[in-house]
Amino acid sequence: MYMLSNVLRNIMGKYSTRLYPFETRPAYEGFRGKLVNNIHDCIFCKSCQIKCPSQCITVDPKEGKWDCDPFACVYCSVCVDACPTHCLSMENQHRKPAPSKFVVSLQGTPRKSKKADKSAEKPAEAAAPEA
Amino acid sequence: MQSVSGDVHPEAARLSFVLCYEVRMLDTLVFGSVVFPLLAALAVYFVRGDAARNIIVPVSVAITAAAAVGLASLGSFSYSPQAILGISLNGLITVLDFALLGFIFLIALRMSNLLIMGLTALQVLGMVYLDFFLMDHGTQVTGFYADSLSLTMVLIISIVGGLICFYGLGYMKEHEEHLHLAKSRQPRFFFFMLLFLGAMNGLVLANNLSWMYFFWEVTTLCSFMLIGHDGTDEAKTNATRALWMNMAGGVAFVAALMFLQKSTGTLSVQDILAKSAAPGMKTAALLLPMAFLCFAGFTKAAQVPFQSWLCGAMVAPTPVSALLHSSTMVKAGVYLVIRMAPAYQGTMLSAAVAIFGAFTFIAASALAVGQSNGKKVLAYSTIANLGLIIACAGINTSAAIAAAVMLIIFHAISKALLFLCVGAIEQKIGSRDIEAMRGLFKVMPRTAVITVIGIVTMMLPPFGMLLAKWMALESAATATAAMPPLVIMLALGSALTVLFWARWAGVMLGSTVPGENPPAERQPFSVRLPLLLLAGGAVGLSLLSPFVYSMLVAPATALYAKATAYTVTMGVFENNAGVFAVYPLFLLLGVGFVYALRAAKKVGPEAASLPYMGGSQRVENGKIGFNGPMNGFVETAAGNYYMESLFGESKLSKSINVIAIVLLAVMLGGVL
Amino acid sequence: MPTHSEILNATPIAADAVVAQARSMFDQGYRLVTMSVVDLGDGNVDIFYHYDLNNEMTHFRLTHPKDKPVPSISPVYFAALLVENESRDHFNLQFDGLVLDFNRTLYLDEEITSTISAPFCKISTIQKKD
Amino acid sequence: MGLLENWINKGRLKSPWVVHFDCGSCNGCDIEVLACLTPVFDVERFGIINVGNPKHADVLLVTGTVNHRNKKVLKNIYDQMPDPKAVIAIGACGTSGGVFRECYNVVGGVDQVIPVDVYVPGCPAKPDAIIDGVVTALDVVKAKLGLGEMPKVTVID
Amino acid sequence: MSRTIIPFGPQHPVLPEPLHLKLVVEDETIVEAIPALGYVHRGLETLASIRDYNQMVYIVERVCGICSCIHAMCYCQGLETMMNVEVPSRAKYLRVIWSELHRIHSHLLWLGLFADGFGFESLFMQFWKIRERVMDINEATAGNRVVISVNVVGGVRRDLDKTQQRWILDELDKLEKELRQLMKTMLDDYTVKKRTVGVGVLTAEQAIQLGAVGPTLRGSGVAQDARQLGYAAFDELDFEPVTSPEGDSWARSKVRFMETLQSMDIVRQAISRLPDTELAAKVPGKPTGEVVCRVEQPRGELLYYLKGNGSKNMERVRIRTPTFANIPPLLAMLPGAQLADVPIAALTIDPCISCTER
Amino acid sequence: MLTFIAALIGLALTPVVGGLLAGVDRRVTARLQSRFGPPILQPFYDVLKLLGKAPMVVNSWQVMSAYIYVLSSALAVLLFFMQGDLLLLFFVMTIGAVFQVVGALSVPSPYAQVGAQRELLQMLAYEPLIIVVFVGISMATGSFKIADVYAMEKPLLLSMPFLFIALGYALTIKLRKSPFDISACHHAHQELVRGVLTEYSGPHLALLEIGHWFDVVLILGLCSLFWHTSIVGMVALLVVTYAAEILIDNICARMTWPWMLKNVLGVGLVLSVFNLLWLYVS
Ligand code: NFV
Ligand code: SF4
Ligand code: SF4
Ligand code: SF4
Repeated sequence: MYMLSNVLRNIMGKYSTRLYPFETRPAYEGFRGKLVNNIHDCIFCKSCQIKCPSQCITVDPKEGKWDCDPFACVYCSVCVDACPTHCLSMENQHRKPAPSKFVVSLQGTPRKSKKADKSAEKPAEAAAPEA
Repeated sequence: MQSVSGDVHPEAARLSFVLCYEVRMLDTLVFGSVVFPLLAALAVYFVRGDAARNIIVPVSVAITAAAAVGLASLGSFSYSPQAILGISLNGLITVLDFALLGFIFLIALRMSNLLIMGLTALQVLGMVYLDFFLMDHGTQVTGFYADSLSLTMVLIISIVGGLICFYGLGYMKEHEEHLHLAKSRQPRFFFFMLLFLGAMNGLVLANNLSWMYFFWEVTTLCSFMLIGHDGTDEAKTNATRALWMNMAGGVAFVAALMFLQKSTGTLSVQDILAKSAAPGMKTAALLLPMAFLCFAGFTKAAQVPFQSWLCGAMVAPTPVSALLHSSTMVKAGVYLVIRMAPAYQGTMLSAAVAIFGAFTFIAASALAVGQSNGKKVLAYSTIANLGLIIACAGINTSAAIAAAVMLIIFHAISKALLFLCVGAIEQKIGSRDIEAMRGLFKVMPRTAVITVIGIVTMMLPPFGMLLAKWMALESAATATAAMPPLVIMLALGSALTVLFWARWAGVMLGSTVPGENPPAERQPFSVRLPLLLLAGGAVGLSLLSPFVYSMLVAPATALYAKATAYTVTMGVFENNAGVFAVYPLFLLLGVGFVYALRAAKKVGPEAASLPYMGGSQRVENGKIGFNGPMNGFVETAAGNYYMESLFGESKLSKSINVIAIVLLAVMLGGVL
Repeated sequence: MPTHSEILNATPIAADAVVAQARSMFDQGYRLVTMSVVDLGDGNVDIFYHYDLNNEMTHFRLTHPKDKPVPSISPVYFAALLVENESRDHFNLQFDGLVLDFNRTLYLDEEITSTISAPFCKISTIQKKD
Repeated sequence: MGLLENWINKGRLKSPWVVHFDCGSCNGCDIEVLACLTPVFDVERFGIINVGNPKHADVLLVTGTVNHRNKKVLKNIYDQMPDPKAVIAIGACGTSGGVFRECYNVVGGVDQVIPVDVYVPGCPAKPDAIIDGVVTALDVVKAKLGLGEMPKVTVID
Repeated sequence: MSRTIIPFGPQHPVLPEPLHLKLVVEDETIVEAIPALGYVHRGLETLASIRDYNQMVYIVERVCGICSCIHAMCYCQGLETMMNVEVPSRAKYLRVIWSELHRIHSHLLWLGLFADGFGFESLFMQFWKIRERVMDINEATAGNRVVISVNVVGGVRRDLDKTQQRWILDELDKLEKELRQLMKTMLDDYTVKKRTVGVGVLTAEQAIQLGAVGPTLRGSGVAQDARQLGYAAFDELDFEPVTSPEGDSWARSKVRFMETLQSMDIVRQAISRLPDTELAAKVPGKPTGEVVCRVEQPRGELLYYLKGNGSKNMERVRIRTPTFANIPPLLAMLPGAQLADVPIAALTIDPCISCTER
Repeated sequence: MLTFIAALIGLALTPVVGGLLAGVDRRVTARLQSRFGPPILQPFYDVLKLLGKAPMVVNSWQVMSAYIYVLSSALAVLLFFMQGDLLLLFFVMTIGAVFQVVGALSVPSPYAQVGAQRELLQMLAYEPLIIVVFVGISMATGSFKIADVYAMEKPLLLSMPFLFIALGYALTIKLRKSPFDISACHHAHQELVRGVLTEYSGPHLALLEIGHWFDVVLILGLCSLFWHTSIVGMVALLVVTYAAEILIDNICARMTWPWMLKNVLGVGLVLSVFNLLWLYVS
């Protein structure tokens, strides 16, 4: 019977539901959401690949490719901390669900190439649904 | 050789105008009902051989049944055969009485059972006192008297009982094959079965209480013989128990005879009832013998605390149980109580009988809940229903009596059906345990469905049993005395009955893949026919319940009260207290049922799925189960709740017996 | 002084003393914290028995060949049942007198036990097949 | 008939009953799924209830990695759901095996055993993400019923 | 007597987790309960051989999402002992704060599940409603709601600034108020007591013999709590183990309820004493040697056995989780219980299968 | 004839009312729990969706039982609207209850089986109460006919308050609300999954749901008999009763069947006897 006062208080007051996705609450500053790589600044040093506990990043310095499997990533931000150039960062929004899996594959300019900032300015996107 | 006396009842008076040949007809029919079965019994006993028996039994039960139908179509009568072959019947019966008691005494002597010897001796003494000191042999007592009540009984006994005997042919053959007997004991078996029918017919037709007493004792003897038929130790003990309990009832009967003779000067039922109707007559002098008669009825109807004999009777071959439960023996008990009901109408005795019956109803229902043995469930349910009948007799209004008679009719059919079903099942699967009947549909589809039909007719509307129960409850609600406890007991009791019936019906229907039918089953004709007939009867007669009511039941209640209990228009029962629409219900439920069946048929095997087992369901060797510890296959099992700690026989019986004894004492004491 | 974290200092114990030791710990009111098994790589395993009384831990070390049955302490400490079965799964050890032997099915299914003899024995064995 | 069908379709989109199976999850995603049912997120707004029984469910929420023992259970549960049905794999583990995908006893993501309609990334996936996942699943169902288009995959936005 | 054999799980609405029991009941009394495990077994301890010791922090966090932070903490403390690292004291206090927040959310979660176990849905909802405050704190301060990944070997990765501290205190005050409103319902309500009192009784002696830990042990009146060992900053904080002598389900729920309040108090103490130092110390070299390390999880004492071999991969990481220790007591509680009490008895050890099987 | 047509209309409206009641119930429950809650029409969406699902059954008896359950519940409601006999109505209702059990028992699923056993025990608990309440009504009005209740001048509640409470017990059990959601409950969070309903799915589950709506309306209809004299009073009584049910559901734990038997039969019957005696004497 002790619950009575509680439920009555609930029905008198406003519900505590956040009406997501119709209303969204401003995100917390430090939330570890979607991992993004500003591929311009990436030097393909492989630190992220080496430190990643989930081993979901593959860096190919020769090709200038940085691949990350967002469905294996555990959003721990170790890579972010490890990145010497701070090109990796995390948005404070979670990654949205998708009807199929893919690998985020970014094409940057390989480090050795002198014309680094000329060719691949824009990140190429490739949706490669897994077999 | 016969006379028709018209001094008892206007109904009967009409009969005095009947033509002579009709009288002869009557003569023949009574003979056919009472004496013929005895002759047939002798015939089966002496003409040995399966072939002969297979002819004699069907023919004689058919004749008995025909006689019963004939009697019923004649309507009420009263009739007094004076002598057979020049021997006065009264005298003959007196002699036979002593012979019978002597025989029982001998049996007791052989078993050196002091209790039975004592009880028998008491009866002998009582009869001696009655016959040689009390009885004024000059007064004429009409021997037989029949009204709708007795005729209904005769019909049930002869038809249902006859079917059971017929079923016995096939059953006993297999039964004896199981037992590997060197010498068939079937002649003895059928001797007593047929004798039983005759005695029962005699009992319900008798107007002279001392005749009734004779038949009463014959049924006691028959039941003793039949219960002990298999000769095992258990059978013997149980037979003995049945004997002493019924003998105790016999003592009460004799006591009642003495008191009645003393206080009213007659042993004619009709006279006594007529006398009791006069104002101021319901004094202790009349009520005491009535109480004794009720007591006798209770023992025979296996009311608490005498329930154990009937349960013990389960050791006998199934036809015996069926016979005892549905159409004979126990029905004799309630018949007597109902028969005498007008004599104690409106007295405290009546209220006490009602309470006692209601208590038996709830107690036996509770005991049935604790049973997994199918036959025992049936037994307790019988006791419970008899309790309900007795409660109705105690309520003693015309509606209540109507309820009681309806109960007798429909219970007899459904219960006989259920017993025969259990018998057939037991012979096939080797167990009478409800748990063993799980999924019986896969093995014996037809019998399973018939059993379920039997159960459903026992507990659900629009079938006759429920109509009767409805009448009972409504009349209980309008009862004048002791209403609240009565109603609560009936309410609880009927909830308990639903409990044990529903779970039984449920387990039988076990799983089959949707759309797939199990293989047809084979059964001897003598087993299948009674099953089909009784199942058809249980349903069909329910459908005809308005006719049953107006043709059999209403006239029977007319004897008890002036007011008619119910008016029946277009299959709708109605009185001040309520309405029960039999036909509309039958129609709607019937249509719905057919539709439901069709819908069920439509769902095909493609919709089949295994039961939910937390995701680990697995099938191995056709068994359904789940993947258990160590990756082992675990077959699931389920058991009904018998709640031994609440409803167990050993737990409950003691307190039930104590309460029952107290109630009985109050009942007997209250009269004085 | 009990500590939360200690460099392991375990008393060596012989195989035949394990059960007796367990019994005496049981009688002294010790709680069996757990057992730990380490594959030493030389055909032996280290089995540690960790006991606790009022937050103070006592450890025993049994160095035992992998293929020989280890005496089970589950008859003494029922709680050892799970650990021993787990070690059976992981190291393919045998236990003598285990009260309820899951026979290497506590955690693992056919698929594993048939392809990897003992998942915790060698680092290389855990490399997945596909 | 057309009207009834419309209604039924409406019902399908407005009453996705879910059954949740923890398929070797670390509980992180599990409790987030549970949290979705509780006042702050309250997915009953969308008609979602956790029926806990595959036979009643329309949507199977799977959290965690599939291992050799529970893959059979997963399959069993999926098989016991009457059509039409949808599967949502939740968390890194459910979608791909997550950090555990190299363990000896791990089979991988849910899609190794049953077809998956929606993948919800995260470790654990936030309740918000799970709600998004259900909404996406409804879009998928809608598309399958021919009432709408398949939701698009955005790799980078 | 007729027996019913019931598979309890692996997928089952009462427990979100795949605990699987084969129950044999008569009427509704349990006569036999045999567990089946392995539905969550991943074998993550072996990952130590292919992940380095730093990466293992994030992997042991994922032993279990409910007690993840404390797993990481225990693992880190073990390594710190092995490698002889002195952790800065601010880090120690922060570890206390986050681990106690974890305890609060774990206990609230359990209280809710427990309420659901005896069919008290609205109570379940309330506990989970107020639990969201802790989740918000986690999300705001550590960057994730559940698996917060704040521990590293040598210290912590995140700091709490002054505004955050004040906000946490505020939230905790609100939380405490709301929690206290539910106290009477949880501990005194007639229907609740009917379902919990006398269910799953475990005497103190049995509890020790069967190796029970945590609230399961303390609910039987044994005052043992690994926080008494003084890891992190617990040696500088005031608290007493919460116990209750009855040993039944009610006692265990009381212990957890009180512990939730106690944890809030500890967080407050820790915040008020938060020293100003570095967040993490440098960790030199590679781990070598054998260490045994214990901490108090929400469900009880957790033990790590670590063996390093001088390489970046650990030779052996062995985790003995509290539920693993509490399962034998559960098995002892079940026989004789009623079927309806199975969820209650099972829940009172606060089973965490993913911890158990790793 | 007129009553018959009116009754048919009533019968057709019953599922609508039942579904709306369920919707309101869910919404109010949500608010009591501080949740936003589902749309009021949610139960209809649920049932429509279920109707559109592929059938999945273990055997055919289940299907038959589901149909008979709905049929008898509807029939009972029809009898109510036709102002028929209370006891008869009760018996007809029993058909449904029994077939629900039979359907569950015919499946080799331990959850359904145990659920069926518990359902039977629940029937054991509420059936006597309902019968006794009806007897009480018949004592007050002189008959079991509903029509005669309407002929009364004073509301029944005044003379049978305790029997109304007893009926409240029955209502709680029938509604499957805490503390009596023992054999099955709305959400499967119990040891029996969903008890008797476990093995039903899709369209057949929808049927059972509709049948349940009939049952709920019927029992509320019975409650309404206690204040038949004015519409306002009747509505007020029903609102209060239903609100009380929802509240009780939200402030109680689920109890066990032994407790239920003891309490419902103990307390309920004592209350009823008391009230019956009161009626009997006056
Ligand atoms: N058992 C366990 Fe844990 C805790 N507390 C830990 O080691 O929850 Ni998942
Ligand atoms: S966030 Fe963690 S798991 Fe994801 S890519 Fe970075 S390091 Fe790897
Ligand atoms: S650590 Fe940063 S710079 Fe280095 S490869 Fe990764 S993303 Fe590029
Ligand atoms: S995705 Fe992360 S949180 Fe979810 S189950 Fe896997 S490890 Fe746990």
